This record gives sequence, C-alpha cells and structure tokens, in this order.
Amino acid sequence: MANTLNIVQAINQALMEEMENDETVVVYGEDVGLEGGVFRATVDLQKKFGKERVFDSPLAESAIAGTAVGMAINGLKPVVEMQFSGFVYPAFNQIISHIARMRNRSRGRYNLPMVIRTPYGGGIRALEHHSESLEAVFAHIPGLKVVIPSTPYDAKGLLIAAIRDPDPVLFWEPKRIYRAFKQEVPEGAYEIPIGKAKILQEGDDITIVTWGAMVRDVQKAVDLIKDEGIRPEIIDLRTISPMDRDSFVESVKKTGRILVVHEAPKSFGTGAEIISIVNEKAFLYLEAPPTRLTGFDTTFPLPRGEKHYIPSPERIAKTIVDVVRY
Amino acid sequence: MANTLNIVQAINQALMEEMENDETVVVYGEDVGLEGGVFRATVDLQKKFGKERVFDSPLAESAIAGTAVGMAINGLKPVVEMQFSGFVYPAFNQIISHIARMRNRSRGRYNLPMVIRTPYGGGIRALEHHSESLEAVFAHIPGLKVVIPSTPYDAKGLLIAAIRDPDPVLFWEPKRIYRAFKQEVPEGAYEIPIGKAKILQEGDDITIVTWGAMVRDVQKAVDLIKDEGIRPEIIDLRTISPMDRDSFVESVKKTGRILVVHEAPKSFGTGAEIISIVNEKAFLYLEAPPTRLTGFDTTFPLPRGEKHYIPSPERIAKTIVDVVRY
Amino acid sequence: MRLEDYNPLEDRSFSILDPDGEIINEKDMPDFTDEELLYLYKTMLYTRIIDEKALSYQRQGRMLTYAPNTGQEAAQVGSAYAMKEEDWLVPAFRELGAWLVKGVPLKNIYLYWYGNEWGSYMPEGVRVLPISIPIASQLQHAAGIGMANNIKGEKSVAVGYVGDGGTSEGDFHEALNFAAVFKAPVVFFIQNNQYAISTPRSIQTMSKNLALKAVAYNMPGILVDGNDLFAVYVATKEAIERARNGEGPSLIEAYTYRLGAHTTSDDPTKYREDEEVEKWKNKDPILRFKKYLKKKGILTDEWEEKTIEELEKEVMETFESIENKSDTEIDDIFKYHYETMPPHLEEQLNEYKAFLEGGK
Amino acid sequence: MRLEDYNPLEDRSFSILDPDGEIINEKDMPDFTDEELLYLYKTMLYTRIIDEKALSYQRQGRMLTYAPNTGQEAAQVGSAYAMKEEDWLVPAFRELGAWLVKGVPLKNIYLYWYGNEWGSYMPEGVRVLPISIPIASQLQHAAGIGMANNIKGEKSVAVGYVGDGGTSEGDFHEALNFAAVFKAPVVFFIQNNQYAISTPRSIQTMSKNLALKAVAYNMPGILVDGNDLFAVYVATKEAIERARNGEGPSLIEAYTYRLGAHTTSDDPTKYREDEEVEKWKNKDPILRFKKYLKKKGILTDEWEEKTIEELEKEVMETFESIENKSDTEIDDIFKYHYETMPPHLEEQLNEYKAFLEGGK
Ligand SMILES: Cc1ncc(C[n+]2csc(CCOP(=O)(O)OP(=O)(O)O)c2C)c(N)n1
Ligand SMILES: Cc1ncc(C[n+]2csc(CCOP(=O)(O)OP(=O)(O)O)c2C)c(N)n1
Ligand SMILES: [Mg+2]
Ligand SMILES: [Mg+2]
Repeated sequence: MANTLNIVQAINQALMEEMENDETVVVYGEDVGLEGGVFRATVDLQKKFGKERVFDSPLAESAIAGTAVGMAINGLKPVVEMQFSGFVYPAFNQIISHIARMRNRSRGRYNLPMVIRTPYGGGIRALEHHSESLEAVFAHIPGLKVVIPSTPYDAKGLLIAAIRDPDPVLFWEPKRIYRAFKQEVPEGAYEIPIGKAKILQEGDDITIVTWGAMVRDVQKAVDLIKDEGIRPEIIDLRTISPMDRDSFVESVKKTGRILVVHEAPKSFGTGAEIISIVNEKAFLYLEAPPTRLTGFDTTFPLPRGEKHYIPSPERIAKTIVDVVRY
Repeated sequence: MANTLNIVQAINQALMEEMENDETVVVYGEDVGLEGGVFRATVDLQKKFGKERVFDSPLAESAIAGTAVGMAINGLKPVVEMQFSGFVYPAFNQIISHIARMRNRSRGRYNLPMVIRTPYGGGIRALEHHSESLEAVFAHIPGLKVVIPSTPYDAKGLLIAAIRDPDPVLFWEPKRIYRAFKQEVPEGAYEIPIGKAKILQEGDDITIVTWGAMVRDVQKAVDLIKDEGIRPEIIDLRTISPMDRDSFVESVKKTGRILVVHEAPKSFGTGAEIISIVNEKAFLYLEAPPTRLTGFDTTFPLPRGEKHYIPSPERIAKTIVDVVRY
Repeated sequence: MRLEDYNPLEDRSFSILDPDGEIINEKDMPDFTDEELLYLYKTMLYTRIIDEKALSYQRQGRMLTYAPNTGQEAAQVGSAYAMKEEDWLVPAFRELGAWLVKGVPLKNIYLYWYGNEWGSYMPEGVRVLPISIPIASQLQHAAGIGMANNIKGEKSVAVGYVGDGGTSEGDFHEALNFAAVFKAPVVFFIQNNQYAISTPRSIQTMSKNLALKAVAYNMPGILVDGNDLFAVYVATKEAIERARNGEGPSLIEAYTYRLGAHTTSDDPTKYREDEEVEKWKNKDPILRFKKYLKKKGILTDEWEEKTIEELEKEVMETFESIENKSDTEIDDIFKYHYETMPPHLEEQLNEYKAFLEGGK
Repeated sequence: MRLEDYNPLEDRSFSILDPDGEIINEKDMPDFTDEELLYLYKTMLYTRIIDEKALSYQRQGRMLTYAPNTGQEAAQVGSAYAMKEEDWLVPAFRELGAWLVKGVPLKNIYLYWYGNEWGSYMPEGVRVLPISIPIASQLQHAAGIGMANNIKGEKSVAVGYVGDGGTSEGDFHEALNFAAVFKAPVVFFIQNNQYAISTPRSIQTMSKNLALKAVAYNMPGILVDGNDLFAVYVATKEAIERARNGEGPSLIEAYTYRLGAHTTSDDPTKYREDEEVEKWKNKDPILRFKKYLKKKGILTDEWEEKTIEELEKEVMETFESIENKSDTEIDDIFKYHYETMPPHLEEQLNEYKAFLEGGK
C-alpha cells in the first residue's frame, strides 16, 4: 500500500511506524506533544503513543539535546525536535562536546542512537533566525552525521534509517518544501541509506550537486534551459556528512564541470568542501572552474529582502549555462 | 623602545597599553582577574586597572559573551576571555545569534566593538576539549571576524586592531606557541590590519597557506627540504575571515600550485574555502591539484595519540614535494 | 511597598486595582495626575488598536507574522512607564506597550513585523534594543548594560523582558546570576502569560511561581497581578529605583494572559479551552482601568470615542505609509555586516546586481 | 532525617561526625557494620594514595595533567556508597572516590589521566559515564538517564556530580529544571570545594548556599558537611531512595575543600592564603573518620599500616602496568567515531599509515 504524502506527512508517518515498531523510540521537544509541533510533523503521535513517549519539554534546547544523550545511553532512541534550525545553537555545546564524541570518548562503550530533527532553510517569509542553513557547521564536526531529504519518499526512508542508526544523526528538514508537493510513499518501514547520494538525472555536460529545497529549484532551472542542448547530471546529495564523494567525483570525470548550489552562505560552506574533493579526486578531468552558487555571506534577510537571497531558478540557469560555455 | 617578548607577553602588553589608552576597554572572563588567566595572558591587569575594569566572572560562557554585547552597546569595549576554545560552545548562541548580527539587525544603530580572546589548537598534551581548532565554524557565520596571530609582533598588532575595531572580533591564540619563541616587540600601540595576510617567504614553485602554530611547522618543513631546489611561497593568513583572497590568488597565479596546511579537521575546514577561491579566481593557472594537509576528521586525541594528529614538519615536507613533483 | 519585605515563597500576588476597577490596596496606590492616568489609558488603547489592525491586515494578506499583545497591555505599559528616558529597554518580542511608552515610533514596529530590518533602527535617544527572537538570550544583554553602568558610574537601569517559557533557558539563569554577582542595575521582568506557544506554564517548571526563582540569586522577587497597571508600575518603579541606588537587580513576575494567539501562525484552540479564555477576558487590564477612570470621573465617553478614532486613523496611516513601500534595498542586505564592507561581500553584491541588470 | 523537612534557606549544615571524630547527631547516624566502616575508611585511604602517587608521578614527568581530590574523599566515597549497582554515576572529573566505590578500576582512572581514551571504557556492569570536562554539561545526561528510567519503568537512579563553579552554567539550571518537571529519579550532587580554579565561591553566586537553589525547581535541597562521610551518606541515601520511590530529584551541596591544586597545572598559592588551607586541614575527612574508628576501637595501627602498604603497592603496580605501554593505536583514533568507518576516514587512516610506512 502506498499513500500520496507531502514531506511533513512522510516524516510523521516515519515516526508513527518506528514508534510502533520499536518501543524504545521516544519523541520530545518544544510543542511536539499536544499540538504536534509548530509544523505538525509530530501530530497525533502523543494521542497514539501517550505522554510517556511523546511529550512537550520546557523551553531549553541544551537540555533537549543533553537529556537525549542520557536517554540514549540508558537504552532509548530519542528523536528530539528543535523548533527551527536557528534555535539549535543553545544546544551546540551538547552536540559538539558530547553527542559527536560519546562513542569515541568511551571507545565504543557508549553509543548514542539519537536523532535531532529540525526544519531548516529560508523562503517562508519568516522572522529572524527562522531561515538558517548552517549544515556545514555541523558537518565540520567529527562524529556527526548530517542528513537532508528533498522528497517525501526520501524523507521517510532517511528518517527511518536515522532512527535505526546506532549513531547520532542530525536530520535537517527543508521547511520551504514541507508541503510543496506530494509523492507516493509506501506504507511500512523502508530505509534509504545514509551517506548515499542520488542521481536524479543523468547527463554529461555538467554535474550539479544540490540538496534540500534547492533540488526543485535546480530542476526548474534545468527546465528553463531545456532548449539550450545542455545535458546536466543532477545529484541530490541527501547526506551532507559523511558525504557520498564517489557520486560527484565519478560524475565530474564524465562531465568535466561542476556546479554546487546551496542556500547556506557561500564562504566556508558545503560547496567549498565538494569543490575541494573534486580537486583532489578529479583534477585532471576539470574543464571549467568548479563553481558555487549559494546564499550570500550575509545574514538571511527579513521577508522584504529574502527573494534576493536564495538562488533563483533563473540565476541557477544562467550559471549552468556560464559553466558549460566556459 | 622594544622588548623581546613571547606571544603571551605580547598579548598582555597589548591589553595593558589599550587599557591605558582607552578607559572604555574592560577585560573579564574566568580566572582572568586575580590570577591573570590560566595562561597568564591577563596577568597584572587587575593590579594596574582595578577590579572594576578587570575581573573574574562566574563560570558561564554564554553570559560572558552575552553581557559583553550589552556592555558594547552601552559604550564599553569588552575584551573577554574564553578559557579554551573548546569552551566557547556554550556561548555559540550569543555569538551567532547576536554578536554576528547586531549591526545588521539594527541597520547600524548598534555596533559591537568587542573581542573574544581564546587559546586554541592542540599539541600541549592536554585533556579533552583543550585542543580544538574550529575556526572554520565561526568563519562561516556572516558578520564575524576571525583573527589568528602566529608571532608576538603580530599578536600585539592584531589584538590592538581587534580592540579598536568597531565590530566584533574573535581572536584565536595559538596556545602551542604561546611561549615557543620571543621576538622584538615595540612598545606603544601599533596596528596590524585585520584582513591582510603576510607573505613570509617569496617563491614561485608552490604557494603554502597556513596560520597560527602551523606557520612554524611549515617553516621547519621547508627547511627540511631546502636542498630539493624548491622555492615555496609561504603565506601566513593571519585573518581567517574576512580572508585576504588576493594574497594567495596572486601567488597561485605565479606558482600554479597550492597547499593549505591547518590543524583543524580536514572536511569543511578553512582549506576547502581557500581551494574553492583558488578555483574561482585562478583556475587556468593551476598545474597540480590544490591540496590540503590538515588534522584528521576525528576528535583530537588525548595526549598518547596527539602526535599523530597535527601534521608534522616531515609530513608537510613530503606533501610539498608531492605537490611540486605532481 | 518594600520589595525586600515581599516574600515570593509565600506565593501571594501584589495588587492594587481589582478586576472591577476598585482600589484594593490604597496604601501602595501611586500618585498619578489625571493627565497621567489618561495617558496610560490612551497608551493601552493604542496598543490594542495596533494589535487589532495588525491582525486584520494579516488576515487580509497585507501583513506577515505578527505576535499579538492583547491582554498584556498593563504589564507592558505599566512597567515601561516606570522607566526614565536614560533607562534601557531590552525586549523579547512581545512588548508593544513598553516600546510605545519608551518612544519607539509605531512606524518602526510595523516596519519590523512587515519584514524590514529598518524597523529595528531606533531613533536617537530611544534606548531600546531591537527585538530579540532567541528566547531569553536578551537578558544577558540587559545584565551587560547594567554592568557597564556600574563601570562607567552611570545611573541608568536596564529592564530586560522575558516570557514564562524563557525562564527555562540556561541564559535566564546566567543573566540573573551575573546581574546579582555584579550588583548590576537591572530589572528582570517576566510577562507570565501562561503559555509558551502551546506549552502551558505548568510544564515549564515545578516552582510555584516564577518570582521565587529570585531566591536562587539572592535578589528580591515579586509576583504582581500583571493585569493591574498600578501594581505593575509600583513594583517596577521600586525595583528600578532600587537598582539605580546601587542595590542591585530584582525579578518581577507579572501574572497575565495572552488573550490572542501566540502569533498569527498559531491556533490557540488546539491547546486551550474557551472557558479559560473567557475567564481571563473578565480580568482584562484595559477594562478594569477604564472602570476605575469612570468611577473617578476622569474618563468621558466623548474623550474615549474621539481618542479611539484618532488612534485608529494614526495606526492606519502609519501602516499605509509603509505598505508596499518597504522592500529591502539590495545594498542594505550587504551594507551593515561590518563598518567597512569586505571585498568578498562587495563582489557578491556586484555580481548579483549585474545578474539583475543582465535581464532574466 | 526527612529531606523535605530540611529547609536550605535556613543555611544550616547537616552533620553527624564532627572534626574531632565525635558523633554529634546520634539520631541520624547510619547503621554500618564494622566491616563497612573499614571498607569506607580503606576506600578513602585508597583515594588519597592514588592522589599522592599521581602527583608524585606527575612531578617526575611520568604523568600528565591530574586533578587531585585530597580533602574531598568523604563527599565522594560517602555519596557513591549510597548508590546501588543499578544506579548511574554521572561524574564531572573530580570524583575519584566515587568511581572507586562504583567499581571503576584504578587502571582505567590512571589510563585516562595518562592520556588514553581507553580509560573511559567502563567494564560491563559498571554504570559510570566517562569523565565530562565541559562544566555542568553532564548534569543534563543525568537528567536524561532519569527520564529514561521513568519511561522504561526502571527503578534505578542517576547521581550527577558538579562543582560549585558549575552551578553558574546554564546547563545546571536546565538539567535541574528538566529533572523536576519530569520527576526524574536524579540526585544532583554539588561538591562545593570553595573554588573554581582561582575563582572563589563568593564570585559564583550571591545565594547564601548552593543547596537553596533547589527551591527554584521545587525540589528538596540540603547543605551537608561534605567532610563528614556519615552526613553525606545519609543525605544521599535518602535522596536516592526518594528518587527511586518516584518522588523526583533533589539537590545536595556537600560543603568541602580542595586541599590541593585545581590540577597539576595550577598554583593555588596565587589565589588563597595558607591559613585558610591550614584551617581546612583540621577538618580533614579522613582524619576525623579515623578518630571515630579509633574511639570505637575498630581500627588498629597494624591494620592501617598493612592496608596502606598493600594499597600503595597496588597503586604503584597499576601505574607501572600502564606506564610507557599506553600509546594510542593509530586505528583507535579513527575507529570509534561511527559504528562503521566512513570512506573518508578510512582514506585518511590509510594515507597516514602509508606515510608512516614510507619512512621519514
Ligand atoms: C531559543 C529559542 N527557542 C525556540 C524559539 C521558538 N519560540 C518562539 S516564541 C516561543 C515561546 C516563548 O514563550 P514565552 O517565553 O512564554 O513568551 P511568549 O511567547 O509567551 O510571550 C518559542 C518556543 C525561539 N524563538 N528561541
Ligand atoms: C564549559 C567549561 N568552561 C571552562 C572550563 C575550564 N575549567 C575546568 S575546571 C574549571 C573550574 C571548575 O570549578 P568547579 O565546578 O567548582 O569544580 P572543581 O574544579 O572545583 O572540582 C574550569 C573553569 C571547562 N572545563 N568547561
Ligand atoms: Mg508565555
Ligand atoms: Mg569547585
């Protein structure tokens, strides 16, 4: 059986099913219980599994992350929500100093099967701090996994994989496309492996790497220039760390060109890492400068300015053409 | 007049002189007052300027950073110390959500002339969290400046520039070489501009970019292979963000090769950013793959393993040769 | 009243004006002139009108996310009225009445919620910090402002606002602790409106009230009826003067209720009962103030009608003055990150402008 | 004693054994067998010997940074002795006596301070978390362990340790708050040794004692003489049993003193007077326990001499068993970041090994 679901619904279904399958899974965070989360990703979970396993927490991100460490050590699989990725920062110390390190620190004695879910990214005309895309910050920390789905199908499969992962996973959800489209999503558990990218479209003129909400914008961009005779290979990275390097390295060996598109700030972002890997592994194949099209190195603007920030399909299209015509 | 000082002493002198010159400068943090800091960088400041302007704070990094925001808005220039860079994380929310943003948020109405000083980096056989090099995390945040000196002379001049800067500066001090060597340091204030790298040695075979304690290791490495007939250009980046891009871009146009050496983890590090900039600005000049030699993508090991972590002069030397011989 | 004599562990609420507009505590009644009373009433009306208009603009799709204040006017207006011009207001994001009293132009406020950063550009002389979204983090700024006053020997006071939910954050603890340790002239003002989005106060903490958390820092704490402007004013005034006199910080819990939604994105019927809301409507801070003024013979229907009409006109004109005219300049996105724009930002700005000019 | 009846606001210290080895509170005296008393004494001796040896190895350049415990033995041993095997010990980094009672082998402890991660690999069945360096952050883990016990319906309790300095961190506040809100079976145990490195307790907080901070979370708080093993044991025992019975968390402040340096990198003469140290030497927890045992006739000089000799031998042998044999395997640096090593780590490991094999 399959249903047609959007991303929020797919996430909700993944949580439902994993809580059903595994009674050690617990869900908590700010407003996730009674009301089912500000984006309704956890809706009905409390009704179904009770207040013991699905509950509202006090307003304190460090404690949400920090208590999850204790729970994971003590046999549970906490899946906690941070209300927006811009509010993960109070939990930064717990994430970097403990969550990323407990397995290594204890030489494998204590591992942390836990997930931190949070909606990330801009484009929803929101207040300050509600549009952040700082996945690269966490990807730089040894010991973490950072996963970003771009479709309902992937969201469910990746979240299930994250919950079952014996190690901590940061699960960043592209809120701009939470409800943007629906897709057939099979009922019942399935996993999409963490650390594997997906080739969305094969081509041999240019490799385009992207993830999250930008996937659709890249697809729109490619559509805009479909008469230009360019055959791009589009890769949805799906996991930011550890990264599926082969996916784009092999692709670049074929295309000779690479464009990374992300909405996070440009400098020190994920694009830089991808480009460096390409330099290390496919230098001799490069026919044009590996290119980044990203958010600016500025704070994400309030709504009256936000349309400038996220690379538009038009800008992406122009950049694809520029790189191919280089 | 000039004195021969090591880095800690140069920092102390910079603080002394700026506190003398400008009565709005205040210094606080954990153990910085009476005892003068665990590394003695603030020694004698309290004696000289009193407990009002130099004081011990309670043990709370978020409050140290957060109160500095209020002080800076209210007319002071706080220079706060975080005891080790591994303990900056509780202050992450204040740094990223407020310190980096106050000027932009208020459209220039409130700017924050403040400095966060902290010893960073490994190699001192220390406990966990005492060896961190996560400058890239902060450099990815729009609105911050990240400065790292590598000599006593630079430490003083950069710190004075940081204190006088109308914007917040993160001043990361390479603790491994705090006392490693002395240098003539002139008395009296001088500034070294933030955002400007320094070419330590000119050459046209390879560009080596590094900073902090690795500068000396690179110099040692170059010395190890001085008979190989390789003429490297060595650049001390000095500011991680905003970066002096021209320094290495121009150099690569001459050398065709670049090696970035840092002790932070490899993936998503500063090396990636530098390599991407080189790709964007000097692609056609590249004769070999831009290369990174860095710390591993692992937690910094406890002392019995640390010798493996930081790239040794021998490894650097071998890598230089490899890149040049590519 | 003496703040030090009040024991928050006894869990009694300090109040002066009851829901029927009666003065139940003559002794502590502040000595306002009729003019002042009308100003305070007018400001509460202004606050409510701004709220109502914003909500209706939002429903019409002319306004973005907005955080309403209805029900909390006395807590906001009363506390800010206790501040002097030189005092600093350090808000969270739900302090409309306080902003107005402190001189923040409505234009700024609407501009902010309309999605433009210029809303946070405070006029010269208005010592108000921008809205701070990360919960409780702003309290540290209040503590720092107070610490700086001590260092500089200035007599101004910082008033930091936070919600009931905000008391659970680590920053709340650290800010109060720093302020106490450094005897900083700061007043921490909790608007306990019973909810943090959908999460009721009972889930935030087991402590009987929030004011008693002051005990942990050895500072005075007081629980006041937050819908009683007089009580709020008196307690805040005393806390501020205490701070100004070098006696250090205090904590005030204003017990109030958010009659509306958390923000325009929120549907409160999901998490609370109508009866609860009705109960609190009877405690409306504006209503009881009006009853008092009427009984005192200070307020006339004509004055009220005229005032409301004027205020509505002003609010509408202000909104119209920014509507559709407040798109962010591209340069503004880049210009304010550093005093001098670094080359990489300049490059990004120029590239983007070139793209726009290049058509498409 | 009833924890709930004790009021930390009164600032009285709970004690049983005075510095002269006299029982001053018969009513609360625990009912230990002679064997137990000797075990406790022996463990405190063990703790001190481990400390002394570590310091001497360190001075000889055979040991790295070490954080001494001398003076705090009663607080550590007494509290841990109140724990059952199924209870979780969540340490900061200065809990030597507690580790030993809970079954952490000395070898692990020395290995850790010797700079090898294997020190934190706890034997099966030893419910002790690794040393946590970031101050106060571990309390959240204790709260989470307790919350998990509630969810799983398990009857074990988590005891989280923190120093006086640690009470200033936001995490302290959040952890206590979570534990209280979720009625988690947790005991928060403050070793107030008067200093956080050079910073005296008086700079951490204005509150009269640290135990009273419990009031903010509506949990019991008690100030105990931390150099009195009996008092520490009784208070902790009651707090643990209370937690085990579903009555929620409590806070214990053990008032003690660090007789030595903060760590071997620290010089305490920079920030405190000799007289102060001397005063506290008279309150030595081991000395008073010894006086008590002597008076009771339980302890003989022969037993003590023999025991010390045995312990010293064991300590030296343990240290020698790890000395110079504990360099980290290169694989170990990489192997424990994830269950399965990702390709980029494998690559880095292989490249590095190839470099080492390639000579140079
Ligand atoms: C650090 C942080 N976490 C989460 C949020 C999301 N959020 C916005 S308002 C709010 C509730 C705040 O409740 P309270 O402090 O009681 O203030 P109120 O909204 O009732 O005025 C939350 C959780 C945030 N803004 N900041
Ligand atoms: C978050 C954090 N900040 C700073 C430090 C550095 N540091 C190590 S121990 C210490 C003092 C701790 O004092 P206290 O909590 O009283 O424990 P004690 O050392 O007295 O046992 C400090 C500041 C740290 N380890 N973690
Ligand atoms: Mg509230
Ligand atoms: Mg201490």
